[in-house]
Amino acid sequence: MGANDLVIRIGGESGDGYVSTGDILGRIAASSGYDVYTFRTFPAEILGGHVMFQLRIDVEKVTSRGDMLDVLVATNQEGYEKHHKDLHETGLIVYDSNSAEIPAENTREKLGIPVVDIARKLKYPRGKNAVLLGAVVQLIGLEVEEAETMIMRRWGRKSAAIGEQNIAAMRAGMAYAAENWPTERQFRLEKPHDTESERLVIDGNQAISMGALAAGCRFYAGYPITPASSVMEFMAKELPKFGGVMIQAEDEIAAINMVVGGSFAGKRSMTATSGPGVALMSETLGMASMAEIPLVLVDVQRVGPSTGMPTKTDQGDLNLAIYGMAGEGPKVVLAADNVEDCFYVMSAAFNAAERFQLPVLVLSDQDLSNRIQTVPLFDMSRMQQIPRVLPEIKEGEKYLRYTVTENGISPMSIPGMPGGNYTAESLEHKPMGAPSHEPDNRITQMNKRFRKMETVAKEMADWNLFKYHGERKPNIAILGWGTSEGAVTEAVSRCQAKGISVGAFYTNLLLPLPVDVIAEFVKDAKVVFVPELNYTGQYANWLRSQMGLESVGYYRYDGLPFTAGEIEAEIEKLAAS
Amino acid sequence: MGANDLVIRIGGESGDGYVSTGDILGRIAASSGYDVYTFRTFPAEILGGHVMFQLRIDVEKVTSRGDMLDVLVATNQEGYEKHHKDLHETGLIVYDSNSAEIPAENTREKLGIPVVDIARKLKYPRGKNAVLLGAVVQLIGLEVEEAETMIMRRWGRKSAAIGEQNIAAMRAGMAYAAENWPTERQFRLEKPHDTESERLVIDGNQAISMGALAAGCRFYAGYPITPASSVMEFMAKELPKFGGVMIQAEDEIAAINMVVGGSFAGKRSMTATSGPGVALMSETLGMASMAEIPLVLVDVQRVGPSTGMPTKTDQGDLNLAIYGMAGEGPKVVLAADNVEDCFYVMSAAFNAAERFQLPVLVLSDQDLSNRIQTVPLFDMSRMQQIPRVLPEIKEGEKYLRYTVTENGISPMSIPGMPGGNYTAESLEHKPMGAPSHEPDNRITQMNKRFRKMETVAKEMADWNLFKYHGERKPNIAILGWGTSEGAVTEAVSRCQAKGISVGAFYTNLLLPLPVDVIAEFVKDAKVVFVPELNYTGQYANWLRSQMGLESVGYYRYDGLPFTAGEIEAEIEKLAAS
Amino acid sequence: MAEQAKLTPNDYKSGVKPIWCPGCGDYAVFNGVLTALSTLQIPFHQISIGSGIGCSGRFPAFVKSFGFHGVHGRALPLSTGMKMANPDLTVLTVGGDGDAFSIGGGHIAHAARRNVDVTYIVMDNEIYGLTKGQPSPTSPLGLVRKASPYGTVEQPLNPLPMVLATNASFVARGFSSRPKDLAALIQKGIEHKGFSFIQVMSPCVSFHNTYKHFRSVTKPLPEDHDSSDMNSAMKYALDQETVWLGIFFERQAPSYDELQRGVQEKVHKEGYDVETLVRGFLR
Amino acid sequence: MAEQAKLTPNDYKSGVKPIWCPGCGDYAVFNGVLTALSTLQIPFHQISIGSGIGCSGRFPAFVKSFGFHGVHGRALPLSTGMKMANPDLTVLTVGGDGDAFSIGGGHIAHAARRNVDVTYIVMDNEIYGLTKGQPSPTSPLGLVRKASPYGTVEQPLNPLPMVLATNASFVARGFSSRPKDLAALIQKGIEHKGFSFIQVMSPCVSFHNTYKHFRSVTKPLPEDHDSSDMNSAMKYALDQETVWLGIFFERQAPSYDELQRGVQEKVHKEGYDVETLVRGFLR
Ligand SMILES: Cc1ncc(C[n+]2csc(CCOP(=O)(O)OP(=O)(O)O)c2C)c(N)n1
Ligand SMILES: Cc1ncc(C[n+]2csc(CCOP(=O)(O)OP(=O)(O)O)c2C)c(N)n1
Ligand code: SF4
Ligand code: SF4
Ligand SMILES: [Mg+2]
Ligand SMILES: [Mg+2]
Repeated sequence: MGANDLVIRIGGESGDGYVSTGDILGRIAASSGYDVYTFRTFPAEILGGHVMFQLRIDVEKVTSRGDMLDVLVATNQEGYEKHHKDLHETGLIVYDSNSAEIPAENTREKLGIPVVDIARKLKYPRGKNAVLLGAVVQLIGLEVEEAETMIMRRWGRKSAAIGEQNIAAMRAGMAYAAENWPTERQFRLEKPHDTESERLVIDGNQAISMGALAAGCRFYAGYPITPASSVMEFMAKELPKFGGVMIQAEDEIAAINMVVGGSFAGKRSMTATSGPGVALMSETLGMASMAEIPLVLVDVQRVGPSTGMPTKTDQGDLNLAIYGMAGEGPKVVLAADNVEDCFYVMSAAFNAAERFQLPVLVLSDQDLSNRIQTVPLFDMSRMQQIPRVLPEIKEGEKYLRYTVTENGISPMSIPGMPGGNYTAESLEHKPMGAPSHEPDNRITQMNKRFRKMETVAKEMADWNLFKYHGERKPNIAILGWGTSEGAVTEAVSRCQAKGISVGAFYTNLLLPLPVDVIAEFVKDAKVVFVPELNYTGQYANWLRSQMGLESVGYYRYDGLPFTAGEIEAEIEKLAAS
Repeated sequence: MGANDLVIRIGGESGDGYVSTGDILGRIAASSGYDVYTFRTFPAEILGGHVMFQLRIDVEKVTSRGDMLDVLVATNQEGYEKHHKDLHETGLIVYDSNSAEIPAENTREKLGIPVVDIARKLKYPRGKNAVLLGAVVQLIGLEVEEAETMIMRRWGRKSAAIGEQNIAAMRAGMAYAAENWPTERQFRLEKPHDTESERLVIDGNQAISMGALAAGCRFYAGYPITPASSVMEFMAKELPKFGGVMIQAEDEIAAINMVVGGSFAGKRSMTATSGPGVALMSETLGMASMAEIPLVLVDVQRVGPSTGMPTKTDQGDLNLAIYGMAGEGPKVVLAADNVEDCFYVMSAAFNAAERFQLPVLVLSDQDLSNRIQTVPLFDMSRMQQIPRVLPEIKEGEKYLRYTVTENGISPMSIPGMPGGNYTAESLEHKPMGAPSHEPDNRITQMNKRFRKMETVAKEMADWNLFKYHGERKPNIAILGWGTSEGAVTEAVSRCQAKGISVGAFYTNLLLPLPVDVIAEFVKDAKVVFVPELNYTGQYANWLRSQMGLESVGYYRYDGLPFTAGEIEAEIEKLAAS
Repeated sequence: MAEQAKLTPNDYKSGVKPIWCPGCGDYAVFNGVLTALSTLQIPFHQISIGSGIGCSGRFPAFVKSFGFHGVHGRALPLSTGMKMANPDLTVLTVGGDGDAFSIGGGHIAHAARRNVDVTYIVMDNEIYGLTKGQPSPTSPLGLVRKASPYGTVEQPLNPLPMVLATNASFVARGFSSRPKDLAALIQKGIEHKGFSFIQVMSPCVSFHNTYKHFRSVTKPLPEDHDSSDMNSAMKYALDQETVWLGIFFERQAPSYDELQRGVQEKVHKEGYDVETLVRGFLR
Repeated sequence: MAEQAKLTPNDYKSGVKPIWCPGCGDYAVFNGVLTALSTLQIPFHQISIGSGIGCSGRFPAFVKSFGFHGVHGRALPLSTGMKMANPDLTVLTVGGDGDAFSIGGGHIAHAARRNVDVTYIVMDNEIYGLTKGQPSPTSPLGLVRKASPYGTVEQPLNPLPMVLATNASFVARGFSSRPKDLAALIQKGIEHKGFSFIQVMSPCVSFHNTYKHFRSVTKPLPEDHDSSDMNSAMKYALDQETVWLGIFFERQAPSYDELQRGVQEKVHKEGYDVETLVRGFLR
């Protein structure tokens, strides 16, 4: 039996190394030419506690975590109890028979492996993970060479001897599985379709960080918060190599103000945080809008409100991103749809910030931030930088920072520019920057600032921020945003295969909303379907408020990402009604 | 000639006491039985700078600042230059002829008063204000006794002698005006219609503060910010008399957290701030929503974004009030429509907070906060307190703080209650309060919390929070909110008098929006008209998002409140089209 | 009512199992609090514990008392609200070094100058535990972590002199490896009327294990240290070699609730009510 | 280019007229800054001034330089961003006592421990000027204002010991009535490489006129005070009788931009670029 696609889940005790086992398994598959996609949970405990790691391997592109499991690896009893319900009827349970027992009522195939015994026999009790890894490698038919390379790269990093021990354990696991499981019942994967092209194995936060660096970010200030911390940590490591600076600030308010100062002083500057941090930053975001300071803020969304569920995913901050400002000023909100997107969207974000001199929020989420995906090697030619409009300073003429222009963009000087001195102002101000509370000046400056939003809409329409999946003129028109793209894309393909007229539109650009493009897409649709990972349907609400668009929603708010299967089911329901 | 209604403006140098002169004039009129309504501007300078004080006096109810001026009191040249354009063709300029000169091209009536000379003659140079006051008292025909009483009450507070000197100056001003202005050309007011009923002369922030005290508020923490500071100052003076506590916190984040702590500990607790403060508080507001803590936050709106124009008015924080939260949780947003309303809305606010255990935002604004109005003596019987639902603690049974109930309200114990101990939790939590990140529990608790919003909608529908002006089934249906009510009401009356079918609906309750009530009101309308003091039309947007309602907007964002005249003109345009 | 049996430290456990790593210094603080509460026999319903976010911030749920696990860094204002709204309560405030000295760093001086009667216990592990090991304001110079891959270049803060400089009325330091002394300090902090600040060196075994280090550099304050002498307190607090343990400074002063009660009593008017107040504004 | 004429203090005026009340202490600080800048002959375009909100916060607009009038209380992080993104700039940070010690109170310790090379001038008038006279964290005990009708009951903070306790590398105090000394202090603060903190007693004539008071209680630090001696600095800073003026403490230490440049140099790799970085993640 050969499969195109396998979903494998490992359930066990955190700290026992099963997450890194899963990670290695994914890397073996990826280096063999498969496409991989991971998904994991985090325990409630600081250390220890139950954890699961899910890996989907496909012979070609994989865009979601998958529905039911093909293989469940239970490393202890809880690993079985918590997850067996998610296993296909035809799926296989691989379990540590020294640590778990499969109850009699189980109807699925199972293969017990005396992991502890085997490891003990090898005189390497810590080799348990490698034994299980070997068993899975054997069962799904991965290449042993690739597996050995990966093990050396990971477990052998610190000591080659430990690497060798793990390879031995892995081989023992393979041997046990080969002996105890008939070849014809193996969960063998077909050969991968593309082993040639260069592909990266990365998670969303890595893509965001690399995207930021490629987009010219040279100043970062942040404050640790799950699930955004790894962006800060990445930047801490890389920025100095590029002559840049990363500051771990004392809090989010300090971070965003440092970013404002850094940008004012001329560097492409950013921060990343999650919902609680964005809330704290909102006063200063308004200031950046008023003083016309470019900056990029990445919101890696987690479940709120408040501390909520920090390790779970959600799309609950769209309202905050769009509306979270005292008073009114221009800003741009973007969302990343998948791991690859995380890279390119940072280019759009920095370009929008610099070009239009305003704060740009980028929405990602816990699932995107953590999932490891195979993505095509990034195309650097797509990372062109649009520079800030600098003034021409004329001798004897006072430079006017907030000059009233047709497109709303006023040339911005940089500290260090002779003759370019001015004061950036959080009060309403005259063109030269001095505070003013004259009604007429207020109207002029508000109009000027908001004209930038028209310029944004006009210019960003050509920035390659829209994606269509499935039909371009579907009966069922799906409008999604952000992280759900993968599951929705997959569901659309499946439904199209069943003859349903369905298509999905994703825009990275959420504010300003590309109303015309959306209107064109939904023009002939019988129903507009908006799936979101939140309770109130924030995007649906935004669509209604901006273009009077009515839609059918599907909301999930338990902290887990969509599966393609549940979206498929919803589409089918709509098609049937 | 007798008028029902006079609009008088004093323009001059701040610090010269003209604002308090205007204030006294208003109080003389009020104590004579007239209805008054004030409006003023603030100078850019910390001390000094140009300032204007406007007073409208009517024989019966006055609800807006008025359109054109009947009398302009110019205390210096700027006072003339800045304001003469706002004077009616038939209006009168009263001016200090020692300090200002009226140019030849002026076509209006004018009366120059050598204020400086007169004061000097009285050997009381500081009597300038009283001289001018006297002239106006004479010209509009106020009672001299009332004037003397008020002068003694104000200027004679510290020393009776100073009071007497001012009375003499006032009489000199009266005499001069009487001599130099023909009686038949006086701007005499008709007798007031109601001199009997008890009426208060207060501003919006005073009404809010008294409303809070009447609603049982006993804990206040705040941080100074224009135009909200006077609420804090009022509470500082009064709360200790009621056994309560007011804390000037170190910042807004501290203030809102103190309020959360105070409410948790059992006191009706509140804070007041303006836009920048609300932005800073939004993280903790989300926490209050999650942990289900009652609290009241008053946002006295000023012009944003950011520091903006702190002494000018705006309705720019509706979005922030509704949407300013990371993630999603229940809260209630109310708006006060006029000075009287400021009092009663605080009762609704505290009752909603306590009954539904959530944060309640009350929107007021700079204009409401500062304007002094005559309002009927408050009716204390309308201030009934709805208490928190307390648990029945049973021996041997663990009290479950976040018990799942049908209406979403879980009985809340108060520190000090034996057996009532629990931990209020900002993480997602189980009914007993312990953190949980289980998907099922999350769904249960989110549903429970959001059920409170249904309960809110159901119960608050009966809380007397809706106002209708003009026709109940108009062709032109006006949906307004907050501070614009006065100008709109007046415009509606005027237009009705012209035979236009028009009516306005105001709801104090903005979140949740009373969708059915609004739908019923606009059902037969040809056009829905939404005037707002902001740029983007936040209420119109909210109406569209919540009920798909399309409307015609009229937006003012220069920092000044609406005049009835401009609304009237818009209504007429709509009626004509 | 039946005669009350004496409450043991164990009685003060809520039954919610601490989620801390085995060996975490916070267990000692937990036990210290249980011991102090039982020594003082404070009824469960009269205790209220405020905290922010962090491993240490999870504290309140584990104690049988009222508690509030609020937002990151605002444990002191939260607790100030509790105490001032309900002065009968015994209020503890707990949290980590990040919560206290980084995001919450602006609040300590104000709790101190108000002399709010809360006992603030900072579990200082010199690291951000909950977020998996970023350096904190008290982390030693050169600490290499993911967020500081080339070693921190920022000087660590020394919290005690900073708190002493606010003229706080009770300032002490304990160490998780000296549980008895710690329990006694906590008890004294609770007994002290006014703001009590207790820094506890509470190692994080998972991200910055400092047990050994602190065992070697800590010492109880010398007998002759006079805890009413600010200059002496400051000298020991500034000491760069030895990390002294004990009560550095203590002074008697009216607490914020007493001061506010004083104001209330001063302005009290018989029969004054909102109606009277409102009528004062009649035209 | 033609030979540069020497810039006078007046040349550093932007032409925007200060909105301060006549007699406000902030004028002296303004003049002190103009004098210091002209003494140091720093070109206009190399100066950047960050501020928060308050009367004092209006400062940057009046100086011919780059400036940023940001939000209330965040002048230090704002300035930190400026300096670290563009280390060639001479960065000043200015603001009031509310901005600095109340809402912004959490940031000073962190600017100090990073040793960010900015000169922070706090115009301390012991009051909230711009919002019309509410008490500030440095207001004297018992101050009666609208927000404290019965007199404040909170002890005032004494900022200098607090800043000293952060081990800031330059700590000084000036007084608006001693404009020459003040200008010299500001100049030394600018010259100091690293974080310089200067508290200026700068009376508010409209809401809390303290000229007389400070004229009587201020004194220049005694000649024998050794500004490298933290204990001596702390002693004078803690003094309750005399408000000493001058440089309390000063030490040489690498500034944050130097430290970060050090890291950059350490990790510099020839030819390293984003492409190289990205390719490191190939499957
Ligand atoms: C506003 C906000 N920012 C950031 C975080 C993420 N966060 C949670 S705990 C923590 C710091 C933990 O360190 P510490 O206070 O020292 O406590 P410990 O875990 O070490 O006990 C941070 C940054 C948050 N929850 N909220
Ligand atoms: C977030 C925020 N809160 C409050 C205010 C209002 N506010 C403006 S200035 C100020 C304090 C002014 O005092 P200080 O910092 O001492 O400056 P001064 O005016 O005395 O120079 C306050 C509270 C604000 N602008 N922003
Ligand atoms: S991570 Fe550190 S601080 Fe947190 S529980 Fe574990 S040992 Fe304690
Ligand atoms: S109010 Fe005070 S601080 Fe502000 S400008 Fe006037 S004197 Fe200076
Ligand atoms: Mg810590
Ligand atoms: Mg001040």
